[in-house]
Amino acid sequence: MVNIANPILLVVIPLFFTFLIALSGSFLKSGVKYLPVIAFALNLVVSLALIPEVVKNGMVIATTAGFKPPFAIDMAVDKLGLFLSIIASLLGFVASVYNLFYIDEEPQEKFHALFTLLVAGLTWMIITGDIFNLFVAFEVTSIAAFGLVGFHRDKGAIEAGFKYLVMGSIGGSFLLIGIIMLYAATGTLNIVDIAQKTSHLTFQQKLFPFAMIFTGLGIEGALFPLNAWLPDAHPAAPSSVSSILSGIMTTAAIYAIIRLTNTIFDFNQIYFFLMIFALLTLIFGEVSAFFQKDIKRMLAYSTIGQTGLFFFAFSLNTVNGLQGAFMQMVNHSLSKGMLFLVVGGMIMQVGSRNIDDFAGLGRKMKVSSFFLAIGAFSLMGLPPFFGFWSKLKIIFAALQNANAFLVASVVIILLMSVVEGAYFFKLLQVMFFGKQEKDVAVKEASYGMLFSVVVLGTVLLIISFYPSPVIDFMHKAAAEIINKNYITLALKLGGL
Amino acid sequence: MVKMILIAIVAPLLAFSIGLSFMMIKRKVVARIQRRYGPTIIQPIFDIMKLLLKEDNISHGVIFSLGPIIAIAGSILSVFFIPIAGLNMLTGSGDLIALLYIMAIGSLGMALGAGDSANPNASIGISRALTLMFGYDLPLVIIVISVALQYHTTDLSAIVAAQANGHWALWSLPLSAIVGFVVTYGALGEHPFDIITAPHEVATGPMVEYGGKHLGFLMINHAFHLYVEIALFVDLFLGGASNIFIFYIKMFAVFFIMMMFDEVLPRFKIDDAVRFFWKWPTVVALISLIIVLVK
Amino acid sequence: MNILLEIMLATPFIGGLLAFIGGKVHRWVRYAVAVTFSFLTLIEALVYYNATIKGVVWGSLFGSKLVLQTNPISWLFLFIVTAMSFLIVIFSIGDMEEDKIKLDSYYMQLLFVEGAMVGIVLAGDLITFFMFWEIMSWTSYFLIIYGGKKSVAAGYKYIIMSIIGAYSMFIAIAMLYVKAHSLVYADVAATLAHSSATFVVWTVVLLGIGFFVKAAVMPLHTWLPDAHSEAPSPVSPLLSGVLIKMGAYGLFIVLYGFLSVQLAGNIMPSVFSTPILLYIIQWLAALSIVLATFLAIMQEDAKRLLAYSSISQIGYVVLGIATGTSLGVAGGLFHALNHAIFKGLLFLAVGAVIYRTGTRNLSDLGGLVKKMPYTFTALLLGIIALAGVPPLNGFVSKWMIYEALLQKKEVFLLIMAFIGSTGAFLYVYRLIHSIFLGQLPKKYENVKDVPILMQFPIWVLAVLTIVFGIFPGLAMNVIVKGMKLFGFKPIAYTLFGFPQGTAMGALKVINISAVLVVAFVAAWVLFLILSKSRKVSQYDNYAAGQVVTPELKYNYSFGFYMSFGRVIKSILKLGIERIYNYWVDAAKVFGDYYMRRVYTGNLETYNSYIVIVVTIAAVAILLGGKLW
Amino acid sequence: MEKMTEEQVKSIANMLRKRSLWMIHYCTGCGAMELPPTMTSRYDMERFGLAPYVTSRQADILLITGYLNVKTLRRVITVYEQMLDPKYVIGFGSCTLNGGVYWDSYAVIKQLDRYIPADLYIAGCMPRPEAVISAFRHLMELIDSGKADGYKRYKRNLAYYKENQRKVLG
Repeated sequence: MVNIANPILLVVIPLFFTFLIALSGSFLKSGVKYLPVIAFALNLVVSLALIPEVVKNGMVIATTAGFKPPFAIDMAVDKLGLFLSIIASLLGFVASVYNLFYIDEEPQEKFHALFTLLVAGLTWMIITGDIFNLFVAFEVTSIAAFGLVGFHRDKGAIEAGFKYLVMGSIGGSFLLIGIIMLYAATGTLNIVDIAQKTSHLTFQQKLFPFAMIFTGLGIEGALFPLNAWLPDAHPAAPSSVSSILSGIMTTAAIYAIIRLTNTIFDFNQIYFFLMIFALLTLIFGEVSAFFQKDIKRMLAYSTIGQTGLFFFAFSLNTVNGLQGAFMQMVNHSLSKGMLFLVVGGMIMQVGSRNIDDFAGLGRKMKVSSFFLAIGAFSLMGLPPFFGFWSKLKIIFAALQNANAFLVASVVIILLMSVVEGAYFFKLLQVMFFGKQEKDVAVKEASYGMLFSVVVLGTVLLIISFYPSPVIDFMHKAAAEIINKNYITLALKLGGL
Repeated sequence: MVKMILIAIVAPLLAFSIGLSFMMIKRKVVARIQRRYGPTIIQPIFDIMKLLLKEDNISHGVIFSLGPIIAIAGSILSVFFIPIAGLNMLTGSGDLIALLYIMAIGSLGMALGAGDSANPNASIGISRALTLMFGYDLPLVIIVISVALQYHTTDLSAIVAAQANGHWALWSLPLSAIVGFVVTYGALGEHPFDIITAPHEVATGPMVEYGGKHLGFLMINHAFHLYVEIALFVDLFLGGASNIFIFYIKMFAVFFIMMMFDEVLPRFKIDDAVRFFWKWPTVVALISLIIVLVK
Repeated sequence: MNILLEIMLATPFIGGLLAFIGGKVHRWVRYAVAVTFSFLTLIEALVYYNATIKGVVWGSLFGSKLVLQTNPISWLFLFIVTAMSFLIVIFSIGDMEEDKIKLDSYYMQLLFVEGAMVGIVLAGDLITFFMFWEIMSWTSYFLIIYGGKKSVAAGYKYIIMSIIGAYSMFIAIAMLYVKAHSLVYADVAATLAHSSATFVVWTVVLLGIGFFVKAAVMPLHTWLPDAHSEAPSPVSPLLSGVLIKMGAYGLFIVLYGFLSVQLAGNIMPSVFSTPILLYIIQWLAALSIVLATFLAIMQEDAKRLLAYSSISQIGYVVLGIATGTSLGVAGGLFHALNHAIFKGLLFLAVGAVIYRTGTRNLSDLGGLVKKMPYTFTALLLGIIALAGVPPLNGFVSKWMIYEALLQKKEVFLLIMAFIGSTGAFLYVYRLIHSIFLGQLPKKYENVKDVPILMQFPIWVLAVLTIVFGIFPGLAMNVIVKGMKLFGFKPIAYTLFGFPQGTAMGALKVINISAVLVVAFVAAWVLFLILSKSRKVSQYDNYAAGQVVTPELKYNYSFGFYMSFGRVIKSILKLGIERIYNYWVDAAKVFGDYYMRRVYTGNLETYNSYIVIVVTIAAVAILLGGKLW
Repeated sequence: MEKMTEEQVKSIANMLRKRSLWMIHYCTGCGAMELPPTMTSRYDMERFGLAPYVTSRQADILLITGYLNVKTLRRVITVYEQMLDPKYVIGFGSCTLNGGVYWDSYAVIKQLDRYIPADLYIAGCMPRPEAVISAFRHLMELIDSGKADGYKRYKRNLAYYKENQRKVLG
């Protein structure tokens, strides 16, 4: 009896399917599109099966490649990693279902292969236990994403893909440099092992790799000003891909930064630096989003803003702050993932990405618009949706040990929330109460696409109305990371 | 009980007679000021009776007819809240502040009726009347507050009692009294604040469609109105009176001085009237109020 | 008994969902559900008459308990919310027509707003309060923008300002949470009692901004005239009558539930024996009263006029509540009830007129008294109450506020309050005159009075204006009992008014009304015995001999107070909204300009950003992390 | 008995009416010049309870000074019909009697009596204020004796008057 509660499966299954799709594409033809669905359904099952283990032990560690840690390739799923991998699998699953009805362009098998690879890479990034694997996952993700962004092969998509390619490659290089430096200094790649050995490193020895890794991951994680590729890439990509990029990729990259910062580069001075980045990201993301006419661009900028928000919460470096950050990550992944899927369906119907052309859709695409509204509300942080609880937590945490700077930051965050409200409400009122000028025959998106949206929306609604399990879970996860239980746990479970 | 009913009947009649007597005197005095012989002294009675006995009356609707009735009802109501000659009828049920609003009932009823006459002259008249009311209300309110603060009560009968034995508010609050005197002009719509009913411009304004018994009612109401405004002034600043004759004399004195100015003044444009009230009377009233506050 | 609180809170939400689903079956199912559930809520609310329940815990969040409570003051607002919502639901059935607008979610939103407001008044801690506050904001936003194209812009302004206000509250709530780790009212009060003056002032100011935005106290009122006038007819009374009262309720809770006059007096200087903070609030309220009155006088749009009047009247509520004396606070709370009644009545009556004529432009209307006599009578009662003329309810509460101010010798505020009331004569007369009096335009000759479904709520409210006018003691029973809980000395009152000693004078409304009725009857009898009057048409009218025809448009309605407008020209020029717009525009231009400079779309630029970040990091390293 | 009281009421009413006569005057050109001295301190007609009033609803007397033409006749008739009973008409000057100096004009109404019932004429061109006051005194006597019944005649012969009016006014 194989124990399916093995984190390695989370990576292995989609990778296997990637190759399967690529190889079988030529003879399975259109049947190939069902393979990602199977892959992510399996992934979802695996990640759900991990829940009891993680709850029991606090962490699940799996090693492979026949070595013992610290030299093995090991996967460590802690509480947050578990949560994110569930969301990644869920998003992957619903997005691949969505793809069944959404992608009709050729070459299909390449799209599906890259798509599966993308999610595989992201899951890998989330659950990896050593930094070299992190780099590998980063590169896998990037390569898949470059291809997917340019998938439409029109001018905008190619340009966006190219920009992303250049910046992503630079980011990858920086990440690699950082990892090499760390390795040079400590002689190990296992995160926990490094954490144990960094105590005797000098400040510079720690800070330099940190700067490199931060820059590398920051490009993927949409931190200002490293995120300039994002507003081009997200709109250009097919909506299901945008959903993954926006919903999981930034989250995963930020999660990687959080983990590395907390376990390896744990010096207090860094947090102020990070907070500045977070606030800039927030301001530039939200304000830019306000001026967008293109709905996907608007959502992309909004992603930047949200990233800034949860990065800010993380940079508070308190249990509450981290809890808020995690909650906001969950909220963002679900809502933004759902929004991109909804919008994709709408764009298919309307044939335009201009917000003004969405006028009157609220009456014609009722289900889609309803879930769009819910997603938008949750992102704005309006009760009773989950975003409200996370925003509440973040602000409470920010004012915990308030100094003037933090109070000012809170004011900025709330002002930016107002801006966020401004553009989301603008979108909503156009959709629900605008008048359609053009005579387009618009009908509701197909059931398959709606299925994806409804699944995500339902999950969001469930955690909105019963937030306490998630909140408690996040609290434990945050406490684990801040209090370094992560390391002791990993040591206990033989992660080393 | 019998006494109460008696008072309830007598008080309005008394008020009406006093008001009517002022109307009578006014016609004669005005004529003499204008170097005319003037009508017979009881001319207003003829006018009112004639109007009431018109054979034909027109009405533009229920509200049109109700206007004068509400006006009179409001005026009668106000009469009961003004202590005369040691008689405090309903002053325990409503104080000075309430009285200010009770006095508005009649005007608003009249305004409604005039509005229903579907005549733009009436509407313009009402517009002016309300604007003027807004104008004189500012100084009026200020002096009412100063009197209330001076005597630490808003109970009109208490205010009157406090002024007994010649301690009139006129002596302690001379500035307020002057403003009150000016405000009374506005409240009565006398010159120079008679643009509301200016016959040459708006054809008697609110009364334009009123004739016959309706107009008769309005004239009766005017008698009440004269009484109420002047009696209020006497109660506030001249210490009321212990018996009806002294009260009448005081009222007459006030009215007579008013008439002397009244007939020789021209007419204010309505916005100028408001500007006037919001300028000098207000400033003077405020000075008086500040004096009370500081004291 | 206590579980009913939660049930009462859930009822409107469930009702909303059911109405939405029921509407898919048939519209009458939707109506039945909406009416039933709003009525149920009302009944459930009535159960708690004068009850005091503390702390029904319904959950917990971040270590703070979520609590529901009720006390007589909450009940007063609960009554306003549930009763008005019930009536508005009934009115909506008559007024909102299926074919004009899609009503799929209208009743859902309506009941959600009700539920949110029930949540606000029942909240026993600030998280619950804030949560329902936000729910109220966005649900009411959706109601406002049901009114068509213009209302969308109005709703946008509303929701943005609401969010700003709410986030201001949010900071204060977060500050309190951080300090006490519990946001239950009692704990908050205890925290504030042991806090520094700066902290208290900041808390109250930040919470106050949130409440003032909702209550539309100047200078935070700019959303109200647009939102209230552009919203659909049944929604305007909900906004004006009920929703802005939530701001007043919040203010009361903060000032007297958390703070108290004694405490406030201890930590800050006093003016006219009022703590300076309260005194400033009073001034803001007084300015609202006067300026909004001026603006209301100059309006040409019936609902806009009423909207400005709402700003003015809520000014009385806030002014009364901020006096800090028993009489003044009771007056303010009573005025909140009264305002809900008469303003609801007025908006509904105007809604009825709009329903029949399709316009709310005052100069297009006229003479409708002959066609819609019942609506006229109701509206007449409403304006008498609004103008504060005895014997209707608006008078009593205003009287209490005046007396309270007089007692405290706050004369300038008192003068402003008086002026607002006299100014109210002007605009209410303008309202009733331009709609119901004057010449009836020919196009409205076939107008009928509105159906019974719309008459019913209007007349319920009309009767209430009389009931609370003549029997102010009915409301005082609740208010005085509730205020005792908040540490106020009870004021003496009778069923009919206030005896000597409560205020500087006495009041007995029953006597005023009795004498008025007798005098009226006497005059009427005299009127009747004289020769009968003959009814003439509106075209048989004095025009200096000119023959009046419909084409002549023999009516005075446009620019009714134009000459008065000349007097207050300089005041009308003050545009707070212009200042806001200027800053918003400036921010937009600035933001757009700089965002384009940052996200240029140029790859070289983007790559240089990476270099910059690395450079910053390198500098940081060279400085040994001593950059900060 | 019943009838007696009614009679008495009527006579009392007439007595009151004659003491208070309010006048609305229709003026064209020259005739109105004679009214200011009549009203003001030189002759002071208020002595007799006479007063100028503004609107047709308030007035008892319609004083037509000077000539009428087709255009103004319509106004005069409107005013007359708007006045409340009892109402009286006085024709002032020759123009109302026979057209006066404009007797041969195509547009002038020569005889007032054909269109509205006049209770009294003041002959002359111009009649002096003394004549005007004398006319009012005479009207008072007529009222007192119940002979000033123009408004009744108008009602009785409405068809006749309307016919004449229609002929001129169309």
